Amino acid sequence: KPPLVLAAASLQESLSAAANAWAARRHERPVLSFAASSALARQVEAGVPADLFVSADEAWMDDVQRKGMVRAGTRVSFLRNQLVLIAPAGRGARMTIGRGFPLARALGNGRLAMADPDAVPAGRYGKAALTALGVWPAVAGRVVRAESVRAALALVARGEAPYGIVYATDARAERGVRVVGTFPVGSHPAITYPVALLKGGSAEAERFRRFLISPAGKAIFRRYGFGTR
Amino acid sequence: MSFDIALRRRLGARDIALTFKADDGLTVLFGPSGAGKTSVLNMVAGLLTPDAGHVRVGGATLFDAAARVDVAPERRRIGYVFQDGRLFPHLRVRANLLYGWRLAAEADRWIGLDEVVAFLGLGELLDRWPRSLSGGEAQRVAIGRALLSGARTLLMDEPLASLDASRRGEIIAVIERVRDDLKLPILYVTHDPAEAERLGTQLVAMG
Amino acid sequence: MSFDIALRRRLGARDIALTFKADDGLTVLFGPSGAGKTSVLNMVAGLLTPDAGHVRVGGATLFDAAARVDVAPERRRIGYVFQDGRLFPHLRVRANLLYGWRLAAEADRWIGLDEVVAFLGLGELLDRWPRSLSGGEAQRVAIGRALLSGARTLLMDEPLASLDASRRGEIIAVIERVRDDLKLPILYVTHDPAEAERLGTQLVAMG
Amino acid sequence: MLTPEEWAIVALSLRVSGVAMAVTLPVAFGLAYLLSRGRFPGRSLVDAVVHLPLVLPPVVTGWLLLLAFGRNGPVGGWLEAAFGVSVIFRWTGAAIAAGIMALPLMVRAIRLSIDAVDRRLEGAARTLGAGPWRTFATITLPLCLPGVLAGLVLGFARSIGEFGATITFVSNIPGETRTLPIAIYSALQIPGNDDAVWRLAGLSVALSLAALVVSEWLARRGQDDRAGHVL
Amino acid sequence: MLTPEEWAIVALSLRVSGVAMAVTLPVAFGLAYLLSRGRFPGRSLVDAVVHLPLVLPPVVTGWLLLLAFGRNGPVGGWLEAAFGVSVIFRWTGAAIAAGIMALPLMVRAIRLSIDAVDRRLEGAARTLGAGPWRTFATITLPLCLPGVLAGLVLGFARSIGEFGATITFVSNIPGETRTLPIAIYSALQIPGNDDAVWRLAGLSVALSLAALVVSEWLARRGQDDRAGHVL
Ligand SMILES: Nc1ncnc2c1ncn2[C@@H]1O[C@H](COP(=O)(O)OP(=O)(O)OP(=O)(O)O)[C@@H](O)[C@H]1O
Ligand SMILES: Nc1ncnc2c1ncn2[C@@H]1O[C@H](COP(=O)(O)OP(=O)(O)OP(=O)(O)O)[C@@H](O)[C@H]1O
Ligand SMILES: [Mg+2]
Ligand SMILES: [Mg+2]
Repeated sequence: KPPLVLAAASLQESLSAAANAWAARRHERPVLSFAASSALARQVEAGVPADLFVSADEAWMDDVQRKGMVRAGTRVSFLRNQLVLIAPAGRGARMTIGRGFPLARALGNGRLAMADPDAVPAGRYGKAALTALGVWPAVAGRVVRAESVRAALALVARGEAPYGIVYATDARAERGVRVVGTFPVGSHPAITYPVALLKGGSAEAERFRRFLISPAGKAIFRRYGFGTR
Repeated sequence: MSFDIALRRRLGARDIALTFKADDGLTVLFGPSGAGKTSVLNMVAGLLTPDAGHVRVGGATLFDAAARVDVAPERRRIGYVFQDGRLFPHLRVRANLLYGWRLAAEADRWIGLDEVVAFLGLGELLDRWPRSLSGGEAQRVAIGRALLSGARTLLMDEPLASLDASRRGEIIAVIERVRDDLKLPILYVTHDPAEAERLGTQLVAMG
Repeated sequence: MSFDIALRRRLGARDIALTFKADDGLTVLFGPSGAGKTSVLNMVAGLLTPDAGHVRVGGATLFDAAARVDVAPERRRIGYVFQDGRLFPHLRVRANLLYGWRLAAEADRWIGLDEVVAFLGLGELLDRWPRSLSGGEAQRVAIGRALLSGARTLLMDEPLASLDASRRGEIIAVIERVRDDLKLPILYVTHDPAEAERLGTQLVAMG
Repeated sequence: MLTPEEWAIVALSLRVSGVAMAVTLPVAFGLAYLLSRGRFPGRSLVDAVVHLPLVLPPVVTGWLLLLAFGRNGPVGGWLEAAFGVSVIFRWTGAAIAAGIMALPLMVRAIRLSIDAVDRRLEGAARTLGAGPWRTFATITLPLCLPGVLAGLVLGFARSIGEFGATITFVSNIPGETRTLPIAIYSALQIPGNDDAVWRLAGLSVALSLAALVVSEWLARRGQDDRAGHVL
Repeated sequence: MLTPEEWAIVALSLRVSGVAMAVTLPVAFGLAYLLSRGRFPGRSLVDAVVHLPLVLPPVVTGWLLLLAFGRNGPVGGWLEAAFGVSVIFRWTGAAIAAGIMALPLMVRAIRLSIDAVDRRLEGAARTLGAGPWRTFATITLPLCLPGVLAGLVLGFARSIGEFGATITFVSNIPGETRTLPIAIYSALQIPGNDDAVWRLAGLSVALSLAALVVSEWLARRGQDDRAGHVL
């Protein structure tokens, strides 16, 4: 029985490519199940028979670990991402993002699309960055809280919002938007993706985990715009 | 001339056809079960469209296939006592009785609720729902509802079928008054020879 | 003794009560509209539960409030011709007729489909849906359905109300045969004195 | 007992669902009537389109709404140009999403009741002098009231629970589009926040329970005394 | 026209919805019958519980299912111990989610029809010798068939579109729980992948359109010739 990997939906393309590469090395291709990190974490906590968990969010991995579902010593934060400001393709001027940068003025009476700043990780990082840069109070009332980064991306791509905050990996793949600025690394907590072997995970799953965090595995993710560490 | 009727209509495998003219008064339509009596009444009322022919009542053309005349049922001013009652189940007896009365012009009303209630013996039924009525009670309410609608013509499909003799007598007396004093044309279906004898100005046989 | 009945039942504001015993033959129940005739038939059939009293038919106790006997309707073996037909709308005429026949034991069937179809004149109606039947046609099917159920007792609520004279004659002849040859107890509601006269072994008045 | 913020969410949910029902009910009735009584080419197509929001994942429906009502969408562009209004990111948009998602349920229930109306009673009303409209209002409509009520209950419950299409279409804006289910979803995203989820879910349940009880009471009042038959 | 992978998804969706309907229909009928005919304390409670999946955001329903059917959950633990089966992450779990979400729609539609059955016809059947069960099977059931059919159509459409509860309960496992809506969700996660989304959405629509046409045809066959009344 091939290992079952639960992974955040935003890793769909990159992790699938990694699984294909693994299969090309004469291993059985792991079964990948993509959904929101929160849904997957709750499944793990309910005791489902899964082997690996790749979360887009350290907080949910913490929760899973606290509930004793993670095999000790197997948790590694192996991917990083960046937060970018986007505008619909062909619109919006480049902006240097720094303390007190003029986002509110650029928005005018338009909206700022981002994932839910209270709930979804990308939104939380975005809010942290805007707060650190001192512009959050000015734009908070104009924020559109999308269900996910992808939804925020779609709102900008459709021109419903003149600006949005998403991960660099998302912005890269959508032709309808362009990146107008990148948030300084220090403005928000590090955006990292942890992987861990779950309690009862198979030896083959552990081998796959090791592959993911190996240089060869990380190289695949870099092709999709992720940073690695 | 109260009725000048020539009708043809196909129903499933059967062909219903009838032609007759009748002078003023009450015309009894009789014939065996399934002859098409109810169908004829429905066509006169405008509820069933004939395939061909015409319907003239009291000089007015209500339907004429050739001339493409087809007066809507609500403008034919016909009071119809259905063979199966057809009371409105969501209205109490009083509202059923007054349904047509409220829609009639003041001048067209030739009978009032009190009178109808009295000779049909409906006094205790006014606040009841139709579904709780006995067979004969429902029939009486249906008669009252048609009379109260201020109609200029009456169609009655075996209106006395399940009523006892004394009640029958009272209702027959009212029908006679409508026939003789108000001179409304009436088309009447019955299987009872005595009833036909007593009420009918003329007889039309079907089937 | 064919019927030994003592019943009381409250319906809304009315109190229906009747006590009678009847010898073999056909008992005519008559009374004005709303007297409670249909209610009595329903209580005998087991469709309406009396508040007090008993129902004994042909020596068997079908209901006894004091002794807490209440035989289920389907085990009373009673054929009931309802005042309002009550044909099953989702079954064709043939299936309506055979509904009870199929459920009856071979030995209990005292009449066959062909005979019923013949004297009720249902030949052309067998493949029709009930809703397309005329008033009299539906009534005839209802009579046929009750006869075919292999009942040991018959309840008939104005079964001939809207039938023409010749059809009535044929049906009356069959009822007489059931009464005299098969000796089934029959409880019969009618408003027609001639019918009561001809068929009734005894009369019970209500109301 | 409830925090002011929770009250605001409940009030918003009620407003969104209430408006959605008020607007959708006549539309649903019209469609149900058309599908029950109408005989026209393209009837099956109308039927199918009505069912679409049921069949498609809500997110797709929300996305289609975004395409249609968005600034550059056909409906949205026209609304903007003609009336200067925009429903996107507004509670009105949430009401549109809720109404659209509830529509198929309402149409089916109402249609079932219209199908069951005995049309001979309408004929009887006509002979008593009622024109087609009056016949409709006094006979047809009251006779299919059980279906209308059932449709309303289903629709209201569905709209109180509507999530996927709403968040995709009008996002999650506190005080504007953050209805109960969206607040629940937000709460679900945060680890260790289950208490808030349960509170909010309890609120949803209480809300529709109340609606249910009212509707049952209305239905019972209308039916039981009319039935009357003791067999 | 369709890729083998798409075929597999369609086949899985049909299997999940088909099994869900087969199992849920009798349950829905039983509940509808109980709610329509039964007079027992707690009736309103049953009614409310049946409506819950409609009112709660699907994600919450999915989570509750996860808690109940999970290895440590009351139902899941029992299933495991008694039969050694687990529905979690299995297509059977997806069918359970689909059935639960469709249940309230089905119960309402069926109940509406049972309410409308003329009980005097059941009395007539009894006098003709049919016991309660036979009366039910030959009179009551056929007379409320329009409602059963309507419930089935609603339920099937709903289950074909079911997403939120399914992904929360049984995740997104290719060939096992990745039904059409979940495949659409997955496609939506990949930016610039709209073609795949539309293809899959089109498939959903085609599927339920087919179901709709079949049901209309069945309904028409049963009704039109019986009506007969020309007024
Ligand atoms: N849809 C149909 N298909 C076939 N035959 C039909 C249809 N509708 C009506 N009929 C037939 O048309 C005939 C006329 O029916 P109608 O109700 O007018 O008869 P009637 O003279 O009023 O009979 P009754 O005295 O029994 O009420 C009946 O034989 C009936 O069976
Ligand atoms: N739910 C109810 N509330 C009040 N009165 C009722 C109710 N049900 C029946 N009744 C009354 O009980 C009486 C008996 O009805 P039943 O049908 O037995 O009369 P019947 O003798 O058969 O009359 P008919 O000859 O008119 O058929 C009627 O007056 C009827 O109005
Ligand atoms: Mg007739
Ligand atoms: Mg009676």
